[in-house]
Amino acid sequence: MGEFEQLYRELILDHYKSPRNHGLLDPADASAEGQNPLCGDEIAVTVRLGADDRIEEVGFDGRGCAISQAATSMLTDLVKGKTAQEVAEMPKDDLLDELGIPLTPVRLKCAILGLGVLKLALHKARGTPLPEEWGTSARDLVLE
Amino acid sequence: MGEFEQLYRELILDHYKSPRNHGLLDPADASAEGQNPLCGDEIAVTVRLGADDRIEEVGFDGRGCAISQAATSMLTDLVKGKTAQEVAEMPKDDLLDELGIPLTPVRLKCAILGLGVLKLALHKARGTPLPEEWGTSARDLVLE
Amino acid sequence: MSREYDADVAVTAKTTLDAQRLRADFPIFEQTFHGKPLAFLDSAASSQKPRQMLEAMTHFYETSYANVHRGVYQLAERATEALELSREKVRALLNAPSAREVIFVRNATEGINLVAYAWGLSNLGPGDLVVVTELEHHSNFVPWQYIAHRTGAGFRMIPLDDHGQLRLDELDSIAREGNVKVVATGVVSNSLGTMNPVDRLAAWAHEHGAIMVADGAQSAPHMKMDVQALGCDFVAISAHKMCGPSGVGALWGKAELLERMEPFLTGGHMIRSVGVDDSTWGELPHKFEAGTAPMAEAVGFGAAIDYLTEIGFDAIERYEHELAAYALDKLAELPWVTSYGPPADRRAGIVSFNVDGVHPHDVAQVLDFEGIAIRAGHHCCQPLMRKLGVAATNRASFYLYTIPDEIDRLVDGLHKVRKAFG
Amino acid sequence: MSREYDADVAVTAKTTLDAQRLRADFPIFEQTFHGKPLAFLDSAASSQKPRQMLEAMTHFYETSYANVHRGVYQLAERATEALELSREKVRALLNAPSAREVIFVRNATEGINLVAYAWGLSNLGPGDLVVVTELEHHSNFVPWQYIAHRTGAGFRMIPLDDHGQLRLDELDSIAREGNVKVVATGVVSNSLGTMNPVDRLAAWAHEHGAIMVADGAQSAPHMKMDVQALGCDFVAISAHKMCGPSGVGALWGKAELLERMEPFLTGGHMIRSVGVDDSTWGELPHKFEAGTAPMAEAVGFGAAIDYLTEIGFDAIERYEHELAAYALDKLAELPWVTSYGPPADRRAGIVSFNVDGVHPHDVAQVLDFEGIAIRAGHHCCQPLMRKLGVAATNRASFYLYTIPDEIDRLVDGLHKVRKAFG
Ligand SMILES: Cc1ncc(COP(=O)(O)O)c(C=O)c1O
Ligand SMILES: Cc1ncc(COP(=O)(O)O)c(C=O)c1O
Repeated sequence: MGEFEQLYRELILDHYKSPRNHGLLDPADASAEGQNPLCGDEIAVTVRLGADDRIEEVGFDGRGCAISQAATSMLTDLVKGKTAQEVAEMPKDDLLDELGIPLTPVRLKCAILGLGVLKLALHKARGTPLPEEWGTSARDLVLE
Repeated sequence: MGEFEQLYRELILDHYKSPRNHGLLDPADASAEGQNPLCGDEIAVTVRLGADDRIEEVGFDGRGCAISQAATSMLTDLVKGKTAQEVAEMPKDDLLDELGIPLTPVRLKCAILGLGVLKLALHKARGTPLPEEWGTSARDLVLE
Repeated sequence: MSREYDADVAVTAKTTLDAQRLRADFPIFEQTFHGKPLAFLDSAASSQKPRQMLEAMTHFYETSYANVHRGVYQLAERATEALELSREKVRALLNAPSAREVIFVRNATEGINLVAYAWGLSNLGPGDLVVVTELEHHSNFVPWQYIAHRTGAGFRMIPLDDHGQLRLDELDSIAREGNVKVVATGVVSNSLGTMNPVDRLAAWAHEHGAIMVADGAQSAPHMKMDVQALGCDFVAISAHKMCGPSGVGALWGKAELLERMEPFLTGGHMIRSVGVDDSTWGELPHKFEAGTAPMAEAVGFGAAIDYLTEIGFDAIERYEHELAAYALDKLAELPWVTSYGPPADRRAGIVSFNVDGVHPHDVAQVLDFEGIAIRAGHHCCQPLMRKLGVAATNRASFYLYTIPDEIDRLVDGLHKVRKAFG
Repeated sequence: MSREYDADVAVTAKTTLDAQRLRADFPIFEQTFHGKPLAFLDSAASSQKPRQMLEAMTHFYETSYANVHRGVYQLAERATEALELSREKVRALLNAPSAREVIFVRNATEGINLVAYAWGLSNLGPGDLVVVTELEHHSNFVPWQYIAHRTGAGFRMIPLDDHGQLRLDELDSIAREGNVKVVATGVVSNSLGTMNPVDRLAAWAHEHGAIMVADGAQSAPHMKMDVQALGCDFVAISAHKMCGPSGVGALWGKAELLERMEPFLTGGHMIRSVGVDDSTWGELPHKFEAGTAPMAEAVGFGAAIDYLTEIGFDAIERYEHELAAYALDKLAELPWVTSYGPPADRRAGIVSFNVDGVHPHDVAQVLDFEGIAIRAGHHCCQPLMRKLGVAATNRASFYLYTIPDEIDRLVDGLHKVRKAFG
């Protein structure tokens, strides 16, 4: 298998070309946007929460590279039914395992942008914690 | 002849140990001070001018390395009887020829400090020009 | 933006500059990437380094290293001479009147910040205007915006027309909005390759009593620069884009201005005397060079200038024009590629483009698998990206070691991109 | 000043560190000067470079060079990894909590200016006090004086006692004169080798709500540093004094402070987004690293840290103590030599002295003819020179490649000086 096929495996390209849960929810219980200024990836995420702050519906919109859009699409499938607290605590590796592709540090930022935006949305709406490595200045989301 | 003897030849050491025209004149027609901040050389020069702004008497004081003090001592002998304008136009090589020793760029600054201070004194008293390479900011003298 | 270019310009590399031979000077090309030879098409971000330059730095460290300016001993004298010789080489490179006017900085960005702080903090205030261009690199945009905000001055942008050229017809209306005090422009745009009419902007700036600051980061590597002919007051450049090391650049400024300015960084070396109540500043250029200089880097910069000068800036510029024309020609054959910027005869060796429906990041990634290095992103030109209506572009940029075969490989790679994402 | 020292300390180099063996790593010692082997006793100004460090930089340029952070292609990834690995090495060197808090600068001077401008311009005003010490290097003195003047804050100096130690009994009276907002001190004095009680000053600073800025330029090369144990808020160091290249240094600062601060240099790379009306800043450490980083220099810095770490900072410190004690011992035998500073057990490997009736410049010149490199001057410490009542001193400073024989040659050379000028 070539390097291309490793990175852009079929499932990734499928999520990129036909993103799941695409489109923003209105109204929504939680929402946020973020960008990766290095490459211009942009993601907005909206969420509807049910009992126990459990994610009932999630919708996203964005533009950017295949990795960032496919990863966010896969993420939306992954988090449905989880509580806000569970998502806040979700390690990025859970998403990366799902992606199942080798990522260099630069591409890693693309892959986890959507997850960061989702955590930010829940933080703003429900006060769930933000990842520690963001530091104290994570008012808005930037993954650099 | 060793490198030491070349640089600190007998005449230099003699001028250093028994400087000519040592001591400041009071009153004086022109005076200035300068320093070479890199090594802490300091020189003050005073001048009495006669007809045609000709240098009648010159006295200096200072502390610093042998080269700076000896060169200034030799300079005072050299300029007596010259007009202010002649001194202003005097190339530094006239003094360096008199010194007759090999000088690296750093030591060159020591050697020409006294000449610079003298030109400055005459400039302040008689408006004679300052060396062009000093630029427009030569309010006070610093050879760096 | 148009896809026009001058198709008549053929690639006749041999007659001007032998890129294939020069490549042998660059050790980076001795490796393969992903099993393929390296097609390095990102020289506008930073150029690769010739052996001659690397050896000059190592030689300096091995034979002549000591802290400069203060030492009486021979090593320190040698190091000082080497540093000052490089300063003279930068002076000659820029045709500056005096080496006293050449200040070593880390990079062009620091050079521009130096002017923005040291001149701007003391000379700007409410009612004044700082004017930059819409295609400015962030490094010649943000420092001015920041100092304008700090001092209460206004901040304006000269807009672009649809060909990526500055709309000089807007100047009058800008001037009516306040006292123009600073005009800042790049000589060559790093995104579009556009060559700006710096001399005309300088004339306009001086008409209004403003200082003219030129960002030469993208022109100095590629063409003969003459700060006197440009009519600027300050020019900033970076060594790393022109075969020199990282960690050093130069700011040239007119002595009259530099002398009247407050210092920027203060500390060791730049002083005349230090007292508890007050300190006074040293002479040019020392007044602006606080602390230990990037000494070996300056020596490397000097060696890079020697290297480029021997090849000849005219030959380099001509060769890059040819490469740009060739690349634009090839890209024009791909209907699913949009390229941006002026015609080839009015641009340096930089080509920005997008592949329909494919994000630049993915384009660059696929090309990387082919051993081709291009840049994808906003190229530190977010205002320009907004104007182009895109989040990012792909940029291929050329230098004296670029060979037409690499452009062919780029085009082949784009076909692969198209196939994968089409 | 006294000439006391601890005469019990014998030179037992072999047991700690094999300087003779380490010398072989330093190509500079392969030449002769004035026909004699080089006795380089000016390491406090800048150290010589081991082959290992030079090779790391060349290797980086030859195999992994590209502009960092933005490139998707492999070369850029490699370069970015190398830069960030060096950042981690600096973090470990200083025992800093996080690599995000490590900012690459040109040198310690720039690091201190960064804090003075970015923190000082926004946090200082009339009624506030900036406090430095009387033995401060100009680089940790002038920036504070300059920013104090710009902002209207007061500027005070903690005086020295006759042994070259800070008079901490003066602190209370200083604090009564205003709001202490900044306390800045060197960890080790470059003139006297004095080790300052930084932890106590830091406690005092924090009692008053001030920030504590430590200049580590002269301590980082010679001893294990621990910014958390020191209790500082900022520490600045330079690579070139510790076997690293010129052109790079590091500023460490507490994340909470760095995050609340305005940026310093602005431009490419340090932004989050740039708009016509406003721009926003990137995350740490990028917010403070505008423009292209000193990439190869950072890589060399990392290699230098590896080199020193392998030898061991404890061994280096102990060895330098021994050399200092040996030198002070030898100088004490010369009644026409006055040496300055604290006893050997309270100083780093730095010895400042004067020869009666001979200007330091002449001393250094005569020694140079013997192949011995020492420094003569004010060592960027004019306030201290005033305190000592001298215009300049001679300074011999030692490092891991210094051998006792070089100190013997220094003493022999001083006899020659005495004979020539006596
Ligand atoms: C104590 C001290 N602080 C600061 C500096 C300045 O270091 P740099 O010139 O590398 O900025 C030095 C070195 O000269 C020093 O010895
Ligand atoms: C036009 C232009 N200006 C300024 C810069 C900034 O250069 P540096 O990062 O070396 O300061 C660059 C390079 O990125 C550039 O292309």
